Amino acid sequence: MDQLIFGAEVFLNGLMTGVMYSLVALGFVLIFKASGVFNYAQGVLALFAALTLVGIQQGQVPFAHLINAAFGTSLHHFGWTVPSILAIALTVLVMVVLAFLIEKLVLQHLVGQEPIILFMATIGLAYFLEGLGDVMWGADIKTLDVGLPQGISDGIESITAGWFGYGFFIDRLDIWATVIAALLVAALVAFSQYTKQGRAMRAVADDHQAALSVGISLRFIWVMVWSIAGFVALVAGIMWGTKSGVQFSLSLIALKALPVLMLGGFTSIPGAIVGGLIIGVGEKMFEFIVGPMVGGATETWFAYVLALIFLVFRPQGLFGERIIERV
Amino acid sequence: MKTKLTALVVAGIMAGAPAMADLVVPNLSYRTGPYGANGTQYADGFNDYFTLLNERDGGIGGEMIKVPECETAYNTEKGVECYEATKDSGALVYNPLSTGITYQLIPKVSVDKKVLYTPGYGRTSAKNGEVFEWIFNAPANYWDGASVAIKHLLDENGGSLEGKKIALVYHNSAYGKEPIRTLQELAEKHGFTLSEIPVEAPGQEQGSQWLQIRRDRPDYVIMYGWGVMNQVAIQEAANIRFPMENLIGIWWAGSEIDVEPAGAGADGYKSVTFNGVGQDYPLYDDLQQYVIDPGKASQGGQHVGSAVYSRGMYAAVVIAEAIRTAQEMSGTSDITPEQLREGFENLDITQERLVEIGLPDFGPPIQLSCSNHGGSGMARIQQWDADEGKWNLITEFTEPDQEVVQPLIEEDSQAYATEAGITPRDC
Amino acid sequence: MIYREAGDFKTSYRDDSQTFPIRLDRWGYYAILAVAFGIIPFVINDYWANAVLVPFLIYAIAALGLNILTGYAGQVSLGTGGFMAVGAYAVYKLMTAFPDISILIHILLAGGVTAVVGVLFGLPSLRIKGFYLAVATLAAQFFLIWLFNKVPWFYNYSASGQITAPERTVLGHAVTGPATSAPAKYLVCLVMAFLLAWLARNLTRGMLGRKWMAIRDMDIAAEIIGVDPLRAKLSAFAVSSFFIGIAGALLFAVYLGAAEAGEAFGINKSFLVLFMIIIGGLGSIFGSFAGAAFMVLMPVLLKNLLVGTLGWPTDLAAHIELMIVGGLIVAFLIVEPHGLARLWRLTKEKLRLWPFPH
Amino acid sequence: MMQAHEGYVTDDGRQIGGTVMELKNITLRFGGVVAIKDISFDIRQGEIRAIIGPNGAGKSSMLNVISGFYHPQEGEVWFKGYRRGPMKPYQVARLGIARTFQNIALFDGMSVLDNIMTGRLNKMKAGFLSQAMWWSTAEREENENREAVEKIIDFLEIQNIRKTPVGRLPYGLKKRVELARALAAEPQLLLLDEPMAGMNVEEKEDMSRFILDVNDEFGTTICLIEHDMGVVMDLSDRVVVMDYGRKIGDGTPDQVRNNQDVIDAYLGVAHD
Repeated sequence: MDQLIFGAEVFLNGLMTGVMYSLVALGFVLIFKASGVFNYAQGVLALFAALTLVGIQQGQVPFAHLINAAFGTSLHHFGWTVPSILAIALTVLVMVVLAFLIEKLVLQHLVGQEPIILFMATIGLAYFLEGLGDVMWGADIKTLDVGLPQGISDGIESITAGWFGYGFFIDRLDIWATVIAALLVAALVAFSQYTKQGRAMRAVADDHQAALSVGISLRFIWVMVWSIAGFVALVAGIMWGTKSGVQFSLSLIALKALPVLMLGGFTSIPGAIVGGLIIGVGEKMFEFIVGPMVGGATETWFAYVLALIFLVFRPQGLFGERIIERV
Repeated sequence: MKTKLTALVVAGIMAGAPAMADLVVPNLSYRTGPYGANGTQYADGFNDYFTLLNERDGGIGGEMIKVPECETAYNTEKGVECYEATKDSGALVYNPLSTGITYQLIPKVSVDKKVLYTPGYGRTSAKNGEVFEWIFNAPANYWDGASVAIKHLLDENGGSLEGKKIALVYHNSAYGKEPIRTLQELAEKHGFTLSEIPVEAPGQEQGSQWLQIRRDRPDYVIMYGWGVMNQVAIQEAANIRFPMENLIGIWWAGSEIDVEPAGAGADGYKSVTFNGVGQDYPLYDDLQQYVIDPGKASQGGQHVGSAVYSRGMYAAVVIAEAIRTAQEMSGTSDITPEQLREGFENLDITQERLVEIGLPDFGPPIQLSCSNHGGSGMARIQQWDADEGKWNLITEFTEPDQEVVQPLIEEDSQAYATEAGITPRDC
Repeated sequence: MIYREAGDFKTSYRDDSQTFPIRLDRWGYYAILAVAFGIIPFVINDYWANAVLVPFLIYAIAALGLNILTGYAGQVSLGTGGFMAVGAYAVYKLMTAFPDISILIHILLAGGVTAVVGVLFGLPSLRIKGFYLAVATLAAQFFLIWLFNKVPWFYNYSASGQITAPERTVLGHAVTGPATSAPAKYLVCLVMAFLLAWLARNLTRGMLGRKWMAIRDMDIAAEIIGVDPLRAKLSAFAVSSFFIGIAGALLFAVYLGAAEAGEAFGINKSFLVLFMIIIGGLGSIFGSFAGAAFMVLMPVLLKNLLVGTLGWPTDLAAHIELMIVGGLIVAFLIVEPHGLARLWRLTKEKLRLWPFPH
Repeated sequence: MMQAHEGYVTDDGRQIGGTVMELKNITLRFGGVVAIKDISFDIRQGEIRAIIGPNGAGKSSMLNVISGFYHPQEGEVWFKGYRRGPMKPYQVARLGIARTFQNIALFDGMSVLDNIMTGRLNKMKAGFLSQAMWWSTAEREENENREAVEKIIDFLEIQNIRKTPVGRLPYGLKKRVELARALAAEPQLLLLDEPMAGMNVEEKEDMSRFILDVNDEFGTTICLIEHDMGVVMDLSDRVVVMDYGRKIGDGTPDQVRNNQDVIDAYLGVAHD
């Protein structure tokens, strides 16, 4: 009986973690759908966005270390702090500029290349951005606080304690993440359904050639999609950064999103969400039930193995259509 | 064209080695990668103490100390490259601050005859100088740390841990697995139950682990973490309202950056340490005067006085003392690694000596010998005060339970000797 | 017009299908071999062996292996690190269990063990394609590392989970363990790299290689003209893993001497080797070597330039190094997506016409 | 049991042998869509057999059934006197059936020579070790097969592009290379999927000549799909006409040409 109650708690926490995974996977899906690019740099984008946000918030001098090394100065901070909302807005602006530069300097020159080449280019991009983030804002661990609450939710604990005699642990940050992720998805759907740009984006996703022929600017769409992905990365960066501080390992959350993509498909937004939830619940439950028997720490590989087994039986993923091969 | 390019490449690769200098103490540091934030502070402390000696005293015994830095990114292959690039420049001693790199270097330094100094990390059984001739890990090692933590808990519980539940949350790597055997032995001796909870590196996500702790309700949690694992663990512990004073980290889980992200939630968190904290030591006045004010501090001196900075500085202090001892013993100021090894084996840092250095009670007394390369293993407990934003030392230096630790060291070093075909020296 | 094929007539199909059909190439190749076997072993020191040449040769073997799978057979893999770990742990178990058998045999056997594991993880490739397969191979990466970290049998129950290579000799010279001399390390790796490159060349120029490339270029058409996709893909996984396993065994036993699964064979290894074959050139044996040389040498060069020559702080240099590596990869893909091998071929084609442009 | 067919003599005097392949009551469905409905016909030794019909008639599906890529839900496929069970495509290839594709399916990353050499993969038996070491068997086999391939290269007049990567070739030449690859297999039955699609008149003439020469010189049995009526009628000995997945005519070009159903289908009477 106890195990059942504990299991339920693990299940709920798995769902919450799943939302966090979905958030990262969403950025991948957006870019893949619109430009066919499997953007490995999505994780680093989240790190870069979070670094920028903290840097702006705390009034850090960008490239201070480089400037100090070159000119012998000792710059650190401007001495002001920027309110969270404004800092977030400025970070979004930076991400848009970044998207523009990526399109201008990288993607534009790789039009028509094979997907694997584009994928490799984004790995190169990931390295570059990682270095850039460090040079701009320094490599020390930064505390990110935009006012999101953290810690156990007392309400849920006392309610569940009343029901089962054991209070469930739910992190308030996870609840917020779920709400924000839901809002984000709703906003994205609304954007792609009801705005001209959104419809153009969907048109490009469906058929590049056709979209071009009706006069949609592919370059504009790409900048827009990368900007949106940058924004999603910022949201993911805020959530994960609040949890663990902003530091190098934040970029590794990309690895958590990959099995989600396999499961949900590279092109499906509902797939990213459902896939994330399945992975989140699956790995927590596996760790809970099987983990103790095999010595734990199964979460690094379980998601991948789950996705692998799933794909062997259903190669098109959760939401993909059945593939009919032709010659 | 092709030959020119080849020549350029060859020249570029060779350019790494610094010119022959006085006393060379390479700093194999890491300021990038997953552990860069910790590595930076340590490297700064290490650099700054030698800078101070050079600026204030003109080096040690009249010989300037050169500290060429080489970035390893906590990566063993880069560590090997750094070692090879620096070893022919007259390097005396290495301190790579990475258990992985240490394991690479242990066999190499024995052949190349270089000293490897790994305070508080590396291979624990290297304490046995009969087997590990060139390795030193004073003042304390991982097993000492585990034992001191348990001693502290014994003190808190009136000398008995009978029936208590203790969980070990560890970095699932060579480093994190080190204390398991010791804690198992101690559990048997003191009658507590031990549960082992691994966290896969880097440890960004520990939801499952801390949910498990919340379910199992252990009385105490001991943590062997490094890098982001520490911040996340402390945050998660705060999230589940685990009593912070019952969470004890090893020294590598005891820096400001580990606790600061959790804010007030981290108040009361404890960690083992073998070096002093804060800047209330006379040495810091000299440091300010000779290093920081003239702008000679490593990285602009942003981390001066932090726990990990202090540990890096402390490592430099011990090395400097060993160099001094070696100079006195050999009667020459320009010592060789062999002479430095002798210096280490005859190292005797007393409390009086620490006062002279300007670091009273900063570390335990260290007295090494041919067979004892690890010192007394004494360590103390520090506790985080979130309001003040500083660590407070809450116990005196405590001896580990050598009855438990020493046989393990014997056993492990003998196993290594057999595997590597080493005949232990007679001491 | 020194470099040319005109006047270099082939009178048999045998001559026509040799590895270096152009005489000057053949001479260049023999010259390089002569230097590599005849001169370098006598002048090499520890720094050159450990920082440059030994890692270069070992990664070249790994790159050859991945190139067979990805470049020739078209199956993208991100599990290279995990398979290298299999090779490393296999050779460790073998050399500690059978100390009397030659280490060279153990290294080859380690390759064989890895080939079996590779086939096992290659099975899903029959159903899963493209990026999905690439991500699926990460399952191998993470699972294998976890396994080696978790099961004490693999590391002979040592306290820390580290594995350390004991000393083993070949013809009286130590090739593993701390007493190994730089020339011995270098020669073991060189002989392995040479033999395996020769093997790779033979396999890829014959019918097996054509089957792989057919699967890569158009798997359905390949099946209809008679290629059994199961056997073609699995043989590619097996051969590739054999190479990668040997690379892993050498990396651990000869180069590093001690290793820990997660640290030495993590996901970064997989990416590193993938970079090598992309930069060197997919489907090219020369490219595997060129890519390995590039990725091993460039960081060393940059570090020496920025820290050694310009005197920058190491962390700034390391961060800028990341930016330069990333930037170079992107620039490379933009300028020449087919890698150094294609660049080399284009240069040769120009040379062939020189000094008459048409 | 398969019916024994007597051979016949064509107008130009070639002796046609017995039945090589027989399809009996083939029905193929994709989900609810019926692509082929109850079709039977045979192909005889040494003849050029054509399948024609308007777009969407099910010709390509028919060819895919013959080459084993699609498995019909109903009906039997007999080849050289044996009923063919459900086989993988590569197993069918081993029986001696080779084909070309409507949308060229060459291996773009390989040279012309290598592409054609793949056609001989069932002729080469050298084991893995022999290939890895390039021992005598592997090398001898490679050279022998190279000789065979060179004959085909000469025959199709593509000597000068031997070492060119296929991706760089113009369309017409690619079609020719694909034919060469299929011929290299020395097939018992050669399937050509719209061999002249997208070609200009000159290229079509060349291709027709090659097809006739192949049939003539190697005695290869050929089954081809084509929607260019004129060419087909000149080339083939017998013609199957399909429309909407059904067979509406079968016979010599003259017989088919005068078949009322065929005329309707092609003139579109029945459809409008």
